[in-house]
Amino acid sequence: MTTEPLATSPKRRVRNFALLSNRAGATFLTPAGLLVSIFVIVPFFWVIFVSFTNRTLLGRTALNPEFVGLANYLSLFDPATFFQRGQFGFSLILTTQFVLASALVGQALLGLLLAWLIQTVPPWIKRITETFVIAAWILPEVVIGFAWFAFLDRDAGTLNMLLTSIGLPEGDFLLQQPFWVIVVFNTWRGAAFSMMLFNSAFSSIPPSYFQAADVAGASSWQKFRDIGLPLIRGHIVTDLILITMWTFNTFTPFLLTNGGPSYRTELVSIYNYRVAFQDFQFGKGAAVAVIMMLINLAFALVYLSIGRKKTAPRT
Amino acid sequence: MKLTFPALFGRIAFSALAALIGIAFALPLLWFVFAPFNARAELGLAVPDPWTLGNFMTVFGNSFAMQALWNSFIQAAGGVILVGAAATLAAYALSRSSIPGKGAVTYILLLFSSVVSGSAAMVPIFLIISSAGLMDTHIAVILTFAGGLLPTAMFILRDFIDGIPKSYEESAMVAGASPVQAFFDVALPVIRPGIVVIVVWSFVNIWGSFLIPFILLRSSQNMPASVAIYSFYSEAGTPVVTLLAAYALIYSLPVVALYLFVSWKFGFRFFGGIKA
Amino acid sequence: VDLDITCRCVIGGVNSATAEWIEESVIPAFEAANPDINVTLNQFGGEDAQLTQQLALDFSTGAGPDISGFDGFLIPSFAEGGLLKSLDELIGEDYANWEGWDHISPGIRSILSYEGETYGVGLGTDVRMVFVRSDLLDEAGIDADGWQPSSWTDLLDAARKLKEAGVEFPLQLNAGVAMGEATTMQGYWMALLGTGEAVTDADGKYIVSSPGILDTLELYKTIYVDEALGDQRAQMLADGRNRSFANFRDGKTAMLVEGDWFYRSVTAPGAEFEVADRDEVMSWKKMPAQEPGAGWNGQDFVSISGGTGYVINPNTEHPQEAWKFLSFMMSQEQMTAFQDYQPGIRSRSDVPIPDSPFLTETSQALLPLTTARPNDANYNAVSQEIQRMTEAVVSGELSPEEAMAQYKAAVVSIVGEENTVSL
Amino acid sequence: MASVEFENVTKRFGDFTAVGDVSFDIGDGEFVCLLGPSGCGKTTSLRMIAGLETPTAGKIRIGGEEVGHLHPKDRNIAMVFQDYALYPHMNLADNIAYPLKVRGEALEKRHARAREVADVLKIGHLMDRLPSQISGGQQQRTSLARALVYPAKVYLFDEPLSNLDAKLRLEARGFLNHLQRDMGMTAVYVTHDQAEAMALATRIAVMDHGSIVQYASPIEIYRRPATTFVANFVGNPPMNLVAVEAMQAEGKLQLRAKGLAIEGLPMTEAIAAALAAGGGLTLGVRPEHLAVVAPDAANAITAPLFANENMGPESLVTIDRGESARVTARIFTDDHLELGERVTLGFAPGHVHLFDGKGLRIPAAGE
Amino acid sequence: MASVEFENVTKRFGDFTAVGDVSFDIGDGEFVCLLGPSGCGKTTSLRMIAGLETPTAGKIRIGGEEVGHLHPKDRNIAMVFQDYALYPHMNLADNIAYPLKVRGEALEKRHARAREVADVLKIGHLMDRLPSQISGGQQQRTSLARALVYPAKVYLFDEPLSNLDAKLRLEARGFLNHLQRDMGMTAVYVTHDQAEAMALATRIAVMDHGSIVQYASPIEIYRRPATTFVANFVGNPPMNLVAVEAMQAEGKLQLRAKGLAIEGLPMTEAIAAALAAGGGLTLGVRPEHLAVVAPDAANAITAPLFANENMGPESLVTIDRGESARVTARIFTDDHLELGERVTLGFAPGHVHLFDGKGLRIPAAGE
Ligand SMILES: Nc1ncnc2c1ncn2[C@@H]1O[C@H](COP(=O)(O)OP(=O)(O)OP(=O)(O)O)[C@@H](O)[C@H]1O
Ligand SMILES: Nc1ncnc2c1ncn2[C@@H]1O[C@H](COP(=O)(O)OP(=O)(O)OP(=O)(O)O)[C@@H](O)[C@H]1O
Ligand SMILES: [Mg+2]
Ligand SMILES: [Mg+2]
Repeated sequence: MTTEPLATSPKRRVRNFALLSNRAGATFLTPAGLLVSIFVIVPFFWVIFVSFTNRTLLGRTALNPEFVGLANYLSLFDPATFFQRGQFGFSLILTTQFVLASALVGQALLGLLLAWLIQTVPPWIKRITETFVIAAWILPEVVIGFAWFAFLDRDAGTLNMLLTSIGLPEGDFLLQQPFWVIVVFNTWRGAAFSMMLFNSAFSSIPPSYFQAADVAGASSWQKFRDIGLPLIRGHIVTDLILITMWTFNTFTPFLLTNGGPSYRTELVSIYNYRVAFQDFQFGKGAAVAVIMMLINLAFALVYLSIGRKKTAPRT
Repeated sequence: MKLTFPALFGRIAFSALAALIGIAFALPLLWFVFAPFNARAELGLAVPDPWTLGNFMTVFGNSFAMQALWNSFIQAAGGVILVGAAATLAAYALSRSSIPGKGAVTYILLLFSSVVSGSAAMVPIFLIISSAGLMDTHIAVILTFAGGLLPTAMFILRDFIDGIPKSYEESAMVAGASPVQAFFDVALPVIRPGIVVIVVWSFVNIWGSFLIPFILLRSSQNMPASVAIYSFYSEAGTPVVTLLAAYALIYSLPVVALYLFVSWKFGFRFFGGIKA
Repeated sequence: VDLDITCRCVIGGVNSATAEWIEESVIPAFEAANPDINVTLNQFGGEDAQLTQQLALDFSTGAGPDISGFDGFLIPSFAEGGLLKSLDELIGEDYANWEGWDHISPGIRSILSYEGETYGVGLGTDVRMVFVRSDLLDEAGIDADGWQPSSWTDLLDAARKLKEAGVEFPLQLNAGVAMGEATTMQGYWMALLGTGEAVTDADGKYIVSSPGILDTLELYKTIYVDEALGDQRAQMLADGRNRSFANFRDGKTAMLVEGDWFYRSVTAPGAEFEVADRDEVMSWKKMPAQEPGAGWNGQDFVSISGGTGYVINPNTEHPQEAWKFLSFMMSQEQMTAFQDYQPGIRSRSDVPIPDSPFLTETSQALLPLTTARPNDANYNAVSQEIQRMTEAVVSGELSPEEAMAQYKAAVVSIVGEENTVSL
Repeated sequence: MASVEFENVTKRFGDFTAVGDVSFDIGDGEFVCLLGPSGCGKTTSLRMIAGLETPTAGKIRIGGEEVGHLHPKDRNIAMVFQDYALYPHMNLADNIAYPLKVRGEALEKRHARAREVADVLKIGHLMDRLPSQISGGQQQRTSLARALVYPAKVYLFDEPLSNLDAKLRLEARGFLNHLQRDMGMTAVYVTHDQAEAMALATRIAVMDHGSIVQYASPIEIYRRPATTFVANFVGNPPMNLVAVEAMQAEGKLQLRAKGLAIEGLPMTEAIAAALAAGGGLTLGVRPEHLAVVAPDAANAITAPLFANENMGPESLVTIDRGESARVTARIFTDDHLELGERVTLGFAPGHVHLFDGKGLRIPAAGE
Repeated sequence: MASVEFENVTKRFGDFTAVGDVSFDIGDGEFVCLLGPSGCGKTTSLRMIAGLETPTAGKIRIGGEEVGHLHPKDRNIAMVFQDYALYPHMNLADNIAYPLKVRGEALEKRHARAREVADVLKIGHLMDRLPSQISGGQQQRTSLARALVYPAKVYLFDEPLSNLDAKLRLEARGFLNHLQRDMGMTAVYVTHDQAEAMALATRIAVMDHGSIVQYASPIEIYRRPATTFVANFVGNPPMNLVAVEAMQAEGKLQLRAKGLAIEGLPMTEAIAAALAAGGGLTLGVRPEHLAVVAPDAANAITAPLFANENMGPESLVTIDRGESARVTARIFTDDHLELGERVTLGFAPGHVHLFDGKGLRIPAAGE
């Protein structure tokens, strides 16, 4: 959908001859189809179904769950407690802010900036920067959780050591700005993906586009705004869809803050984990998952409609 | 090269900014350079005094944790092979055949998978695996990961394949190759960088993931490192930082090695196939 | 016959002693005695809660190990969900006639019981107390050896003195969400019992609004908000518990409420939070009630115990063999052998506590005073609300009254109005 | 070698008709060029022969056999793609030998054969390179070599020389010409370069908007273009077309337009019919049939000089009759003419082409 | 407008010298074509003027000022790229007006100006379309319009017409020709098409392997090619070059080669010197100076017919003297000749070019 060739060819081919016959295509799809059916589609419908029951893991309703209609959804949206800390509404708003700040502004924008920057810098700087950014992305999350914990430690953490050494006051980040900590953390963790994607996208633009602008007298910023950015719009949509989804579902900040202090970093994914796996209320947990999917869907539709012109489905 | 002052300044500013961001990304990892070699637990950044390999000795002595690394490897490798193969075939089919309704499939699956990746879906997955009699086997973990990662892998890979001219395979077929020959001889090598992205991505995901192996595995000889790392928690439920740091370092090496290897060997790109 | 046993224990890792004991002592001895039975130990490296999740899933599908380590307070919710069968139902006579019951006190037996039925056999229990740094007390002018606080006021006065003497966070009473059950047990319960109340009343109804709760919360407020006698940050951070241990190790905290393992393993030589010259500088005091005699059951001092044990999978194919192994493991001989791996307070009265003056003293002094958590399926959820309530107070976000009101609302929605009571 | 037949072939993409109801035959051993402007359906026609595109309607026969149901690989066809479609991961040897590989030839044999073809195309020394390591022209020749490496029933070429420079192009053209005559291969050759078509084809199919406008030998197309479109498209520079008013005087035809007056052309029945149908006539004269003549000559067009391009032995002299109506002459002289000076271009009445109001050729007397 | 000077400019890529020690001047208002085979360094030279490539050594001056330190955007240059480089996301108006936009012109003003240029190039009615919605020829003109929309010191064209079909190419060529004369713009124009260079340039720089082989007016280059390379490169089809044995007989020159004997050419000092230096002579005759003559004519070459390509008004007749030594004649006839038949091509002695053993031209008598 997003990789239309940048060439100016008017042809967008629809064929009834296909490189793969439908039969061969079906064969190719079989392994993935089976796996996805069993491990994605079936659980998906199970979740939908369970979200209408009061199934729990322990206790009386473990064995004999009852159909409760929309009760799980209503309890999530109970206006009396909705906005309280540790409740669904609070998590939801928090998560939305988190996604906007860390996925859209953080990962996507920083990724874009990095991708643009490393187009022009000397190769060795490019390689080093890339390596660290990607390291943040590929290291296992438990490990990352610890590293950050140590990084932010108030008494002897790397960050505070740095701040003091340049004469700035120390910060008690985890306690005072927990939200911004997880925003920065998630940005740090995920920027690599956007960077790599945009990097590929930029390098698929013929260099003559930029040179033509150079000769026409455009500055670096003008080139970025007028040429680079519009041409990778499709890739931006792909990127946003993926990182939004990932950020909505991310659980890693839990390792850093445990959802606290006082639920101030309890993202929906963490809330959901608590409901499903600490309180063992699967019905309610499933309802949370369904709502999250709907929100993801809404985000995806918004991105697609913004990027539509460049992303008309290629058939 | 001679440059005017503003141009030179611009270049330096760009390079400095890029380097600065790189350093900022490296800082949180700095701790790992020191902590594993420190005899005393320090959350702070401290040069170990004295340096010690004692932590590693203890970690190596934990046969459960060592076995777990191997288990992680089996599961990640198995999952990656399955995801890589199935996603490649499927994405190729979605891009190149004219199966009806293929347009929206990847989007829909992506949304489905967003639900299934949460904790709520662990129960049905557990039930499926246990009714298939696969509990506590590597294959259970491998299959489940493959299923869960496939939608995203297909989404990314299909984008990649869509960007590759069809005339490669067309010319192969006109030359007399069957669709399968064309796929293996021509298409597969060309989409390899995309597959490599998927491979690294899914390896990293499986390597670091806790919930699925934890739900599906039981015996200690099957548990992966992401679970085993919790054995470096004390009886009181708190982490033993020194050992943890040492283990984390060992635990991180394979993914870094994998990334360096593939990006050196195959390149690591999302679009555009082999540079033609 | 093959049997599987799982515990949260890993050789070289968490609860290493238990794993070693089972692997090196129990299994070889058992297999020697029963050549036709083959036992395998599954070392589980995850967290407690994670083991719970696994067991719940397994037991609900008929899978899982034949015998598993188990935390007593989970018995009710498992039993109610039909995820455990009582030993009576599962084993029958052999169970009832086991010699061990004669040596296990009803109190300890009840830890793994629910509604009169026994579901497993306890391995040991624990007690909670106030650990103190004698060296710091001495420095602050308190005669550490002779001093035994008899009321909260004593405790607070000592803390104030220590603070004046430069001890940064003299008193640690666990609070907050991050510490989980450690907040409820070592913090809230230990204070609440001192007011004469408990989490539930005699009828098993949850007390959701009472002077005792308020006093407890006021105590927290005094310690962490009003007078800064404790490390407020540690209560809120994810690694707060570690910090509290480190504070104690580093002499920043002089009084810390914890369980006996704090001495046994946390501060033991070679451990991460090893206290140098432990036996010189560290001792323990009983936790006083709010006022002498005002404590739970009219006591002057309070403590609370938890306990872990082992249960048998309700769906095991070999219940008799499993019982054979479990009872063998809990025999006097094997439990005594365990003391060599790690001395502790054992469930069997005929297992002596080896030359560990600390354990001997504490068990003698505290076991008579101690109580246990309610056997209720909802306890787990309520406990989380308790943690949340303490955090709200400790962070200064809510007043004790507001926090209690919030607690009330939450508990009502968990257990239903009819199962709560206000005093 | 085999013949190729199109029978009422139509190809639609959605609403858009890329090829509309086309019928024509290509004889066994013929070299047919599809010539036409960009987007007229040339590539599409070729791809239908190859089986890469399925006709919406109509039949295609190869060697007399209907091939609608045949997969491309079973049609025994060789094709050069417009974008080369070289496999980026194979070196030239493997690229060229690939068709032999899928035919099961042994490695050595197929490399030897590839080398042979490559040598003829002067890329034999590059066999170890990857496509990314050779120049555009070399890539194009590799693509050509891959098509010629195995015997096929029909050879399809999609603008195979478009990226070569004049010299190389000429060489390759000569090579193809020779090959066709030696091997008697059946070839369909797509190009938008009319000179190439002229030089290579036994017959040319001039296409426009998905239809074949004229299908004839090069010389026929040059001498008797069927429509103004063909007249304008074939020839370099193209035929000059001037809309004229036609009058009949004394059994003769008179043509008038700005700067132009022609008297005394023979009147035929066909011309009379065209006049009757209305819509005006169009006069066509090829640039090479024009010469600079005295200002008062008969059968001439006069206008200010717009451009005078010297091209070695010859010059292109263009005059501008206003409103972009230009007339170009191709003359073998390098007389100095001033821009803007009035120049008169004259021609022999026998070299005149006439088209009716619909742009169709009016046969000359005796045609 | 400004002059451009190259002073000992060298450009190396790694070990490879793309442009080697080149010096030449382009006068203010001149239209210079860089002509040469693929890979000879044309684009590289152009890109150095634009500042897109930095010379390894040497100086480039624009309007007398050294520009080595100037960023492309500060050189006030207009350039047409080989691949158009139109921005696919902007409509034609925005594409053409882009250079004005970055110069801070107001929207209306710049669109008005873009429209003006577009109108001249006959794409004014397409201003709302995207590049993907117009034909190749229109794209090329858009690219041209974007270069012409603002006043630049020097205009650089990199094969700007290479992708047009013959008809459009001719039109655009005429337009450029006109523009240059009207505006007196300084232009550097890269092409590998010698006809284009001939038609447009005031001077042509023929390049080969990174050096300039000849720099002169088109007619000079056509009439007096400095080397066999130039002779072979300029002219379509290229000049026939035949290695000959030279003998002196009675103060006259005799030339012999297979199927060829020429007697009685005037002997000059230059020829004598070349003979003395050894290495043999090369005889050159342009195809248009050859004609089919009787088999026994003097000053003729005889060999079997290799190809006879009819190209409308004229034919290319090629004979093959063996070992790929071919001679082509360009004749205005369509006589039927059988392939393989022996054909004799004759020429006038005055049209003969001679080159020495190193390939350098030997001036004709009186040159
Ligand atoms: N898949 C497609 N969907 C819609 N229209 C198409 C498709 N393929 C081709 N067309 C249209 O069909 C027409 C004919 O295309 P074709 O590729 O045959 O042109 P062509 O004659 O080869 O042109 P060129 O000289 O530019 O290669 C064009 O107008 C093109 O836009
Ligand atoms: N970036 C580069 N690295 C290495 N070699 C290069 C590079 N750019 C150009 N060259 C080489 O320099 C030589 C001259 O290149 P240039 O692009 O100037 O050729 P050109 O005369 O424009 O050819 P064409 O007609 O094919 O466009 C070529 O042999 C090319 O391979
Ligand atoms: Mg085409
Ligand atoms: Mg070039």
